Amino acid sequence: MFNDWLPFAIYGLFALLIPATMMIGSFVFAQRPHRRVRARTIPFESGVSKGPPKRQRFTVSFYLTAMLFILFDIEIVFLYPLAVILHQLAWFGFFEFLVFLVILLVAYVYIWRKGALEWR
Amino acid sequence: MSELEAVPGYVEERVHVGETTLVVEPGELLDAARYLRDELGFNFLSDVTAVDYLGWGSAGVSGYIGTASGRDLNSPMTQGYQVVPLAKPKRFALNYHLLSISEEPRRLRLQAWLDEGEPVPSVIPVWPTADFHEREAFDLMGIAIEGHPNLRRILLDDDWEGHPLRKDYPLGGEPVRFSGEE
Amino acid sequence: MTAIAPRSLTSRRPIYEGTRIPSPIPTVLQTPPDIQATGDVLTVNFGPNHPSTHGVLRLIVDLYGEDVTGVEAVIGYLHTGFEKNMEAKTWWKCVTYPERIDYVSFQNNEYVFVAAVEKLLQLEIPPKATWMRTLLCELNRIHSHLVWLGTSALELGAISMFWYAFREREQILDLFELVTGYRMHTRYFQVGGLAEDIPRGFYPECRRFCDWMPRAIDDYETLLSRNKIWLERTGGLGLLSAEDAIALGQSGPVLRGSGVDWDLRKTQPYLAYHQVDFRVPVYHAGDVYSRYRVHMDEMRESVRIVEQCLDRLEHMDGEPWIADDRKVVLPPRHELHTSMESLIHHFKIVTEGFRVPEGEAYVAIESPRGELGCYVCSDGGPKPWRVKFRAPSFVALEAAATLMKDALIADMIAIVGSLDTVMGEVDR
Amino acid sequence: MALDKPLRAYGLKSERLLMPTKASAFEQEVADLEQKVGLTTLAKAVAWAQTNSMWPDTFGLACCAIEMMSIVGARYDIARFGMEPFRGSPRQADLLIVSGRVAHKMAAPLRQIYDQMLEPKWVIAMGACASSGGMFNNYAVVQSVDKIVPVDIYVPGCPPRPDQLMEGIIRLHEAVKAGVPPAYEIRSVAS
Repeated sequence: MFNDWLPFAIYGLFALLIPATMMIGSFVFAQRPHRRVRARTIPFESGVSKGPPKRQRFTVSFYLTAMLFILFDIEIVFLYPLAVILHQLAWFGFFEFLVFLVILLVAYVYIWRKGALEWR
Repeated sequence: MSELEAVPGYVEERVHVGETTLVVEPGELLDAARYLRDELGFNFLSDVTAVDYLGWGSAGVSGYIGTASGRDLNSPMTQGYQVVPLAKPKRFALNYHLLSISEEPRRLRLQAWLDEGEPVPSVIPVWPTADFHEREAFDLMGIAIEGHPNLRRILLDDDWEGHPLRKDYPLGGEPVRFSGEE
Repeated sequence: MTAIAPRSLTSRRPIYEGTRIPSPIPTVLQTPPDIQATGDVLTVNFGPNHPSTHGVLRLIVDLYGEDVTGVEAVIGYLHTGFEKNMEAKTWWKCVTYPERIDYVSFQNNEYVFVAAVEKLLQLEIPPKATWMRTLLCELNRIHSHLVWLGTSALELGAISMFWYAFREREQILDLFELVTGYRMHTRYFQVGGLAEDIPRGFYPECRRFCDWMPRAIDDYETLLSRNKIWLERTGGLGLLSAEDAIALGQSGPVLRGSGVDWDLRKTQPYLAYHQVDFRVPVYHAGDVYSRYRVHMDEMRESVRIVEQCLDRLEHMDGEPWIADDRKVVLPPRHELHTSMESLIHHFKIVTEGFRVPEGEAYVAIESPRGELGCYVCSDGGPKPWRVKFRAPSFVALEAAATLMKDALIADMIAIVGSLDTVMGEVDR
Repeated sequence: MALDKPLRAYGLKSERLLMPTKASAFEQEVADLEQKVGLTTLAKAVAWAQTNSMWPDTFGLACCAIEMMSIVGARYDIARFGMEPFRGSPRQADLLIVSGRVAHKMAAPLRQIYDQMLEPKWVIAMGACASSGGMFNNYAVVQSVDKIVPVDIYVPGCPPRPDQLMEGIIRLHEAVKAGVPPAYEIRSVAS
């Protein structure tokens, strides 16, 4: 049992090692600034920044666009398991998934006609 | 162009090196501008130039001679003058260079003479492009523009004192040190 | 309030009704009060150090979500005090200053100052100098359009266009270096003609460039002109009608993109443009795409002009390349050993600088960005009394507020790019 | 001195070392500095890593910016030095190439951008206007950038040719590899 997990263990080791060396390296070799200047802490706004913006509200359209993205992006997650066993499921799996896609297509056409995709 | 006599506020008309200059009263500049655009077809204002004639013709404004401690750009040295140019009516001249974009293109210089601080009406209602030009004339030369909706400094910092393009404003910068002495 | 645009120049149907110039202040687009009341407006500095302003332009932008509802241009971050500095130099030394004003089309700037001084002097220029000036100004126009094309396409994502455009630009700079000795700011035009004669090897090199350039422009066009993304990003944006363009003092590709057939090289010809055959591209859609088309067609026309100049120049070997008015132009070296007057003239010109008779002159030429004017006033002395440059980019920024009406923030970058502003010229 | 072997065979990095007799003062300075500072191998490795991926900040002001852009082009191509990503924000930039004349109104943003860059950071004053105010000795231009930010390398020229700027960049790399600390450690801003 152990040896079929070995490649995964090696892969996990590297997955841990590489970001760790980068993080540690950037701390060890970093050169600390001599004196903390206020300009260093405020956000970069093309050179004329007065400081972090006072409480700014974001319009609701950003939220709407984010929701639509999540909705249609998660579809791909369902495709992965299907792709792995599609050969065994053969035609049944294919049609099964077609139904899933059609339902989403109906949703897509609805929001498209509703005009949620245009920005305003 | 004799048709220029009918311009309101008409003072004088000159032709020099092929360019016609029409001098008008500063007070009636707006009516003159409206007349020029509507009747004579000058629908394009290409440039507004403010010129400071302080010290015009006085002999001391010519050559520079390097001094031992370096050439201080702000203190001119006289070098003699053959002909003294004719005097100008007032200190500031405000030139509006007009152009008529049409079948027979013509150019005209609309000139108004002002003293220090004498207001002149803004021509934005006639040519909206005058906005930046007038702000620059106010910023660099200190011409008081009346009725300008947004008269602030445009090229210099908002807290800058003085108007750099005036003749009495020093050139600034550092005196050039010739490295020979030190 | 709108200026009258003569029917004949703008025959097509208007781009939009009425005028879009913002009301109280023509150059500042203010957020409508109802949107301001929602409190969702975010004010952003599209500031001096921004990768896609290509220069130190600062736009204070009010954003309502992605919509640009308020724009104000703040300039002056590159104010160099050219005009004050030129008042302290003699006419001879002043010629190097104008190149640094619009540092992308440096030879047009140099020519406009020299032309204004020659107009005051009423100086006769030899034909060889006139033709060579026309050639170099057109090469400079191609150079300027290439820098514009490379950078504005880079901002809209067509990054490879930057490398194509700068590949041709290097060839043009090689030509400048061959003729004048330096890549940019060549200081080759002199009051009276050219500074040096034209080197022998220039004509074949320039001929080879003229054969290659149209094919290079075809490459650009295949990459961009029918590119769906490019059409989407530039079509129908930044609309400017002919009346608004004239009222806002626009000139050059911005004016010709809005349907006004106005090019100073045709309507008020200078240099050798009346003896050269070329077409002025005019597009009527008034959006960013039509300005792009105007730039591309102008590059083709410039190559044709350069070829015609070459045909004439090749038969002009041995002709004088500078006027021989001893009061203004340095006498040739060999004359100094023999004649006394030329020694005096040489001394007078070199120490004190030549004198320009009293008077004022305004010369306007067609620079790649539009009408570039130079007002010169002289008090008869060796130094200019007042020099003022009419910068087309300075005026193009006034139209920024009008063009930003109901634009998205991504469109703002395309619109600012299409105005082709060079900040050195805006701030002088 | 005709080259029969490629440069690598001589073990040389750049052509300038080919002329030991005429090698400029800079080479002597860099060479004996290397002995004096005596970087540990770890510091040498860090210096090597810093120089081979020194990302410039897009700080184009005037005519020098056009020539700075052309070093990214195909002919001069600073991608060979790992420098082609011109970063938009100072947070991700190591090198500030001040290319052009600095007006008084631009001095404050320049200082703010320099402060917002993370250490180690270097500054190249490109062109006569940044190095000394150039031909604009007047009220509007800061007479040298080192009145605002400590400068490492001054590149002459108006505008400097792209290979002049790359000469400045190569010299900066060699100085850093030799152990020269960045400018803000050597001196604060000039008076």
